[in-house]
Amino acid sequence: MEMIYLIFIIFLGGAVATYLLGKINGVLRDITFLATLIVPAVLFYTQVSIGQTVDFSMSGMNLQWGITDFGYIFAYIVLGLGVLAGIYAVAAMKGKENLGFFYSNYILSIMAMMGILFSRDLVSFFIFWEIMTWSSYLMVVFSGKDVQKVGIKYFIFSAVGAYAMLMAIVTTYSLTGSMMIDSLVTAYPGFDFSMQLLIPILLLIGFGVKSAMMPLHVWASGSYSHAPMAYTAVFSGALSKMGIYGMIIVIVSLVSQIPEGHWFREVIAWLGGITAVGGTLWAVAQDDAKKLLAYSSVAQLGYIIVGVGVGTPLAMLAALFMAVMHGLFKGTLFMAVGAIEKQTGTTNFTEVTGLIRKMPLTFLASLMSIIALAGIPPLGGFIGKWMLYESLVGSDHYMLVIVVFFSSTAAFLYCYKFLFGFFLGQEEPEWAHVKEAPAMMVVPMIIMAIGSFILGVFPGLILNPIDAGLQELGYASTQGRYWEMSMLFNEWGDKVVLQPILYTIIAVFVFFFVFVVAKNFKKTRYVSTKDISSSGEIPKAHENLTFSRGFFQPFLRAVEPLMKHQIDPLYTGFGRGMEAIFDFVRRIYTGNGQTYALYAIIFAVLLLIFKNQLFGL
Amino acid sequence: MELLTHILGAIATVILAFVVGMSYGGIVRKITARVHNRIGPPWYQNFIDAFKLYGKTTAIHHGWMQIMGPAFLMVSSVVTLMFIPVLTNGGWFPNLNFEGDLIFLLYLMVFGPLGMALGAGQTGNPNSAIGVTRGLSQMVGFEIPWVMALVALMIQFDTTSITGLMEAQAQSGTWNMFSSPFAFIAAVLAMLGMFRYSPFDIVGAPTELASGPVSENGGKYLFTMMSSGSIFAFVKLTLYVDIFMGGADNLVILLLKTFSIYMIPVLYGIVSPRYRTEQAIRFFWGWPLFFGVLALIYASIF
Amino acid sequence: MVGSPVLLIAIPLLAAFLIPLLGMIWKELVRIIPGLVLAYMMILSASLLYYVLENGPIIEVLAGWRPPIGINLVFSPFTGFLATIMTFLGFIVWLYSYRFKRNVEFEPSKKYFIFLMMLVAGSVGIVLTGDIFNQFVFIEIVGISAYALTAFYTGRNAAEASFKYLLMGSLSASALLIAIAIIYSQLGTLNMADIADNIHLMDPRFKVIAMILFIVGLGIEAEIFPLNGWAPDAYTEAPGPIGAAFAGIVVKAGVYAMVRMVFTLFDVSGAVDFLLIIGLITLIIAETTALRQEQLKRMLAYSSIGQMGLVFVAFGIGTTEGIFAALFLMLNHAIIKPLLFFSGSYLVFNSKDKKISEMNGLGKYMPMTAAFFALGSFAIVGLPPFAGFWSKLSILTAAANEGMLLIIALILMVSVVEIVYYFRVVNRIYFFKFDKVTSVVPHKPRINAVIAMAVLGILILVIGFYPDAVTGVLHQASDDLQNTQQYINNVLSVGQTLTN
Amino acid sequence: MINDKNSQKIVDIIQNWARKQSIWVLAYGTGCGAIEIPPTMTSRYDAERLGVRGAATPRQADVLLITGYLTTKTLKRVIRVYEQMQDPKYVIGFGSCTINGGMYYDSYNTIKVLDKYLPVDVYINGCMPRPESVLAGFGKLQELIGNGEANGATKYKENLEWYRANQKKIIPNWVMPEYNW
Amino acid sequence: MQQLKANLIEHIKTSFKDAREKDYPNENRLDFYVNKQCIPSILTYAKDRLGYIHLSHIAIVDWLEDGEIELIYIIWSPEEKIKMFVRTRVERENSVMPNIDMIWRQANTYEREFREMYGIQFQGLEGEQDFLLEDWDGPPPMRRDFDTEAYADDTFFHRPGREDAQDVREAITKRSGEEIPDFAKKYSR
Repeated sequence: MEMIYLIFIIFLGGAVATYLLGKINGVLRDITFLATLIVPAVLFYTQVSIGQTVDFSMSGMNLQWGITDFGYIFAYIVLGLGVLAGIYAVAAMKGKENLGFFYSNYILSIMAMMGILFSRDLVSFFIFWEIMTWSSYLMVVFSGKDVQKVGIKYFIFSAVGAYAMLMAIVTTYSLTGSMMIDSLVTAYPGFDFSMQLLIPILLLIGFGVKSAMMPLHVWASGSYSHAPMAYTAVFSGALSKMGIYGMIIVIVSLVSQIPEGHWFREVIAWLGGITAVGGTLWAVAQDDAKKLLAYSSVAQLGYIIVGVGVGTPLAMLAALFMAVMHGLFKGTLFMAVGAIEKQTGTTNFTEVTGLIRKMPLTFLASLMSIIALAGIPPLGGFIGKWMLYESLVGSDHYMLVIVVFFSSTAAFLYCYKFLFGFFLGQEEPEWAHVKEAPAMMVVPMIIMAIGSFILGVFPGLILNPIDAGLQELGYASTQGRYWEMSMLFNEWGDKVVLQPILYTIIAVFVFFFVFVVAKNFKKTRYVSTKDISSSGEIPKAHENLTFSRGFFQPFLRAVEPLMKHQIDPLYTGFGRGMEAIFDFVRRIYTGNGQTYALYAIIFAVLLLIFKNQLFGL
Repeated sequence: MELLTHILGAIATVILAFVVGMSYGGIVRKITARVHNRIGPPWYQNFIDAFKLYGKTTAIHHGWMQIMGPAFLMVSSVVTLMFIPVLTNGGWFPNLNFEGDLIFLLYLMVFGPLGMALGAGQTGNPNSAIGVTRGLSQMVGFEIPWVMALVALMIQFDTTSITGLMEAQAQSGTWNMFSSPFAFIAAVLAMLGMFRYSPFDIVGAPTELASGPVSENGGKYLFTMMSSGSIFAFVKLTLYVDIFMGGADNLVILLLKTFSIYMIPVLYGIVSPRYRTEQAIRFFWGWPLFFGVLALIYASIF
Repeated sequence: MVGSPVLLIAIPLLAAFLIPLLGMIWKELVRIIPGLVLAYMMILSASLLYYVLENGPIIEVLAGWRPPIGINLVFSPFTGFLATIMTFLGFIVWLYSYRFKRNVEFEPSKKYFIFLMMLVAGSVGIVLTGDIFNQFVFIEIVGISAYALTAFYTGRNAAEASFKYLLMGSLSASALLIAIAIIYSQLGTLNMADIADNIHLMDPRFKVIAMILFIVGLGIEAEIFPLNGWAPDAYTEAPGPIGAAFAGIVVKAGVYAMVRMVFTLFDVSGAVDFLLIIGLITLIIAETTALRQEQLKRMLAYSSIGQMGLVFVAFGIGTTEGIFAALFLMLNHAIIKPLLFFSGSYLVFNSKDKKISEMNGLGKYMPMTAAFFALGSFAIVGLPPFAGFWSKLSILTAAANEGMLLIIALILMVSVVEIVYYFRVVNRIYFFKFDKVTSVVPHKPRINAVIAMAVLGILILVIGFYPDAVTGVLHQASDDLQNTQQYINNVLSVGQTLTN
Repeated sequence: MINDKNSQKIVDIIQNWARKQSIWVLAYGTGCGAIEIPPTMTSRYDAERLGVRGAATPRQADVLLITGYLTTKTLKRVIRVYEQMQDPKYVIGFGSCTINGGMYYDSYNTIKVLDKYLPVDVYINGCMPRPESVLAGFGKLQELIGNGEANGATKYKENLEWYRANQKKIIPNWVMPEYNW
Repeated sequence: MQQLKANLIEHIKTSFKDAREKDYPNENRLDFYVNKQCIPSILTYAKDRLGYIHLSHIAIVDWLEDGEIELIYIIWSPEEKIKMFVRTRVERENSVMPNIDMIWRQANTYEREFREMYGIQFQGLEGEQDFLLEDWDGPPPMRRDFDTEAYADDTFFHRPGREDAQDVREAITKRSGEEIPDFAKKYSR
């Protein structure tokens, strides 16, 4: 049996088995769940080789599955994050209702993502895309909060995107007579100009929704924050990358083949830039960690879209690197929020404070991920940002540099807010009972945090596969070529010449650590956070001195003009308007038999009158 | 042997930066006093203060992050210093100067303040957090014109390396402050915020916020912050000199150039009251931004 | 060949007369025998279909009269396919409603199954017959049983709905009768193949009038836009399984008659395009109306109308692919919509108003039923990997091959609307908190109903995962419909062989 | 290095010199004395030339300047602030009120003798003392620091129980973190 | 103005029988005694009906000799420009007053101060914690029979050296030839 089939059968069977076992025994269910995630991952990495394909036919269409170099990059994200978040989920979701449903849905969406990466034809691509959509939708509404608002919004946007994609797919089919992605790519330059324009736009609407591109992003904040955090880690970390995956294929394989593609890419890049700025500003304004991370995800995806839109080899390298990094650090952050939610019951910055000494490992993981997110060296986020800036400057996108830089600087605000809001600040007696999350939740976070550190120091580990993937898309090998632009990347990759920097950092750190702290360590004593110099006042136990409300009020006041215009009310208004129209249409059915009879007669008369036009006689 | 020279050179650079930064601080205090019609402390007062702070025999901490905060700041300052070409030919201080990349530097410079902000947050003092939020907000304000100026230079000379910019100036023979004046103006206006003198000193307003982020730090912490702040000031000044004033061939010229450019924020600050945060941000997004855009246009036309 | 197609019509009609008599022996026979008959019909038509797919169409001549004159039954892949769906569904409906609520307590309970049987028999008759007058008769049979079933609950609303249906039905009947009269006066024949063969001889003015009358008459049965006012009321007020039977059987018969008329009977060029237009209008108006419904069954009814509109759109594309897609959609609809009606009527079983807003949190207390409803919803909006996706995909590819991008866009937009209203319900069932005050009291479905729903659910999954299971039949059926000349030849040649 | 005691002595001398030259003052401005601080610090008298400079929080301060009367209520805060300061630290009592109660000698809520509650290194006499006397007080303090005689903090540490007893007499409801340097 | 005042007094007297007018020469001032139980009702009446919407002050006088404490609610009407003094007296020991901080929120501050400084209890007064005095366990310090000097000598340390201090006032009297009033002698040294 083909290994590719086996992987999907395991996924599918595991999903069903997990659901059914969920009705019987919790432990068995958990074990099956983890096994269903881990076994295909192992099979995938050991048994499936790149370029291996299987062909079959379904409903008269020839389908083909097989992984490419390019898909392999995303498979790292999907399976890595899927397994780690799965381990996390087992501990995080313990004691919730309906877990069999949750787990089988989780497996289904991992399967769908893998399916997307495996699909070499548009039909199975679309099928897996839709499975991914509805399984993630079921996760969004899993908690039962704001279902009709948030859930439906997500699904409408996903459906519009998917249907746009479907339209492109059937149009392609009618034009080429084949459903293969390759044949679309080959035939694309020969299309009419209108089709050359229409097909990428339709596809990009589909991918843009999933990757939360600016005018299509309004679902993101609600959905990311309403899904269980164990899933949101995958949702934001991996699932949104499917949009990027498709977008890169469209941009690189289709649009770039025609001379007008240049403008197309510009638009995409600018949309990405606007997404980044808007996402960041809204993230700064949030008081809820889930919402903050959700908007932050939108912003981060914005950077990636900028890279994709610019489309030079370095930019593409940056985008893919950032996609991997985003999976790592945003997954960790969502997991951390989930851990905090599990331990304290809330995710609001105005309520939880001072967890650093209670949940040190969660803090450590969050800290490393935040540093990566903010793009501060030496963690991985910087490498991506750096390559993005270099590529933007190198390809003459000067204003875009400023836009991206603004967003990236403003990102420090919410990064700090996240760390401060949960971990720093006053340690309140209200949260004195809080303990570190269970090991099964902490370990995946720590692993991923260390992962983002390792990728920051040894970016070659992931840059090499990315390079291979890009070559498969038709880029020339970038190995070493761009890395020489700065000493940072001089001979980076396998060998590390960052040693001087690292040594310096470590040496200075140790020096000052000893100098400042250890020398008089005995005389440095710990005092509680209630013992602060607040004008000689002694804060009583119930007095919360933490500063958490209106955290960035002055900044938000300054950027108010930028945030005044939202697109969400526009959509809502459109929806309301449509409902009003539908309500008007509904009145055609009066419920009166006489009216219906009248309709019939009028219909007959109309047919008689317009018989020439209708029937051509 | 080469390694030893490197290490010695690095240590020498740090000491130089420390001494110069501290002395500049003292001189600024003196100048401020003279403007106030006072006598003012001696120019070495900062050294005394630092030494006294270091000599404090007790210290407290509210958690490990508070201890790490100043250390982060110090690391960031020293590492950033390592990447700055102090002298044009690098003769005396051959650190990592010749590989420096502006974008890398920009992010490296944020590392310390963010670590410091975490340390300040750990103390649990609300004033610290308020100060940090103000500082970060203000940073978003001035980074925009500053980056615009840098990008304009990058466009003009088609390089993102500091040494590249210095070489370009050496070849053309004119300093960038003349060859791309708008970028210089934008950068200088951004510098006002970067040095956090009045009117942009809302971050640590002593009477309003009880010195803001550092309000829980005394003794050694404050010493570390003070010294790394001095090193950082030197780093920023040298960076300005390098990219706008063609760098310096020897120490005397370096001191002259850095001091002259240092006087801009100092003198502007002495006679200014204090902006609120959003006023500061709006200030930076007014004329500095305008000059930044001009610089970009200028750079992309020529 | 296991039996004659005639038995498909004769046995249920015979049984219908016998059942009341047998009911005197043992009351339960009234309910069991129709089931047996329906099961027999299902098996017979399935095996006939299998035979026909191998060996070509069966043309059964009644009473020995030659085709142009006498009545004949045509069991071709197309008609056989429809007949199989109908008989299968008839059986499933019987299985489901075998112990459905109230049918014991109410006096007409024995009539329920008889009427159901008649409904199926009549519909199969409409599909199989090769004679337009005979078709008219079957339409009347279906109509009468349908009126009776609509009014089965004997309430004010049920009576009103039934009366509306009756009103429209009589309009339909008169229109059809006039049309048949015109054709007979012009061509002197009632045999479809003969009419189709000679239609070019007809005076164009009469032809158009006849066709318009046909469209009006059959359109009422096929629920096309302005003529479908009866449908929502009838679906809502009839018992749940009967709603399923309407959606799965009666309407299919109407669609068949309409399509047969357009594709085979008349040679009017614009008629196919007319199907497209009218289908599109029906689709859009019905789906948008469905969005604003508050009652579950009414919503399902409008959705059903919309699906029929989509079927007409698919037919209206006019190519073999389009017909294939339309048939595929008819098949899927015949499976999915009954599932929705079945599970939906259990979900709102104890409710008086049958409001959607009363369904909060039922998923926890009625896991099976709710799961079937969700499965049906997922399938009908065309989410892969369920059955509905493949039909939607085939419609879209068929349209795309004809370059009808605007129509694709419209269909997809309407699909979004469809998603909204189905998912609103699914959300309520699963993700809202059960509320003792506002929610419906849960009601456990009986085992026969669960089996009926499970059969349909499994079919949805099977077609979803392996569409090739049915595409072969569909291809043959669509070829069969498309190829008018062959139909004429087949039928008329039987007549000639008999003569000789 | 050779002789540990000697080297410690040298270090002490240098450190004392530095401490003397850099005095960061936390002015606890409860009473009327607070108004004398601005002229002391600004152009007319310019205390900064002596290295005297304001500190914003007790953590950074060397000298606690108690400018005027202390009520039972404010005494609690002053003790709190004093204990938050880091060694070496000094207290200057400023004005008559801190010495013997001054004009509030018979108030029901004002303590009269500060040095029973906190170790005062230098008292500045006057009601109010003018900036000149304030500077003189700082001069005296510098002298004491330079000679290594300003050891109020050590005294406080050694006689903590006595101080605590006095403090607790005034403040019966004693909720404060332990002082355990 | 006189007319207006007369009207007001008429109003109040008809509504509150025990209101007793206290004559006062100032023309834009109205002054009368009432029973302490009437205080909330009369103030509400004045605020809602007569337009005395502003509570200027609540004054307190310790009539040690009478064994009573007098509270004076001073309210003001911005339209009529008349100040109304509503006086009441309570006994010194175990005195309980009706609370009016639901009529004017700011009365809460006065009442809490009176509670601490004069030992008057207010029914249902919010704010249980200490207001001005922290950890006070002596008698209410503002009462006239509280000997503050003796208390201070008991409680606080006393630095010797003030015993021979001269009373400044004696020197002043000598110089100007004035007499120190008898009541002030108690406080002289």
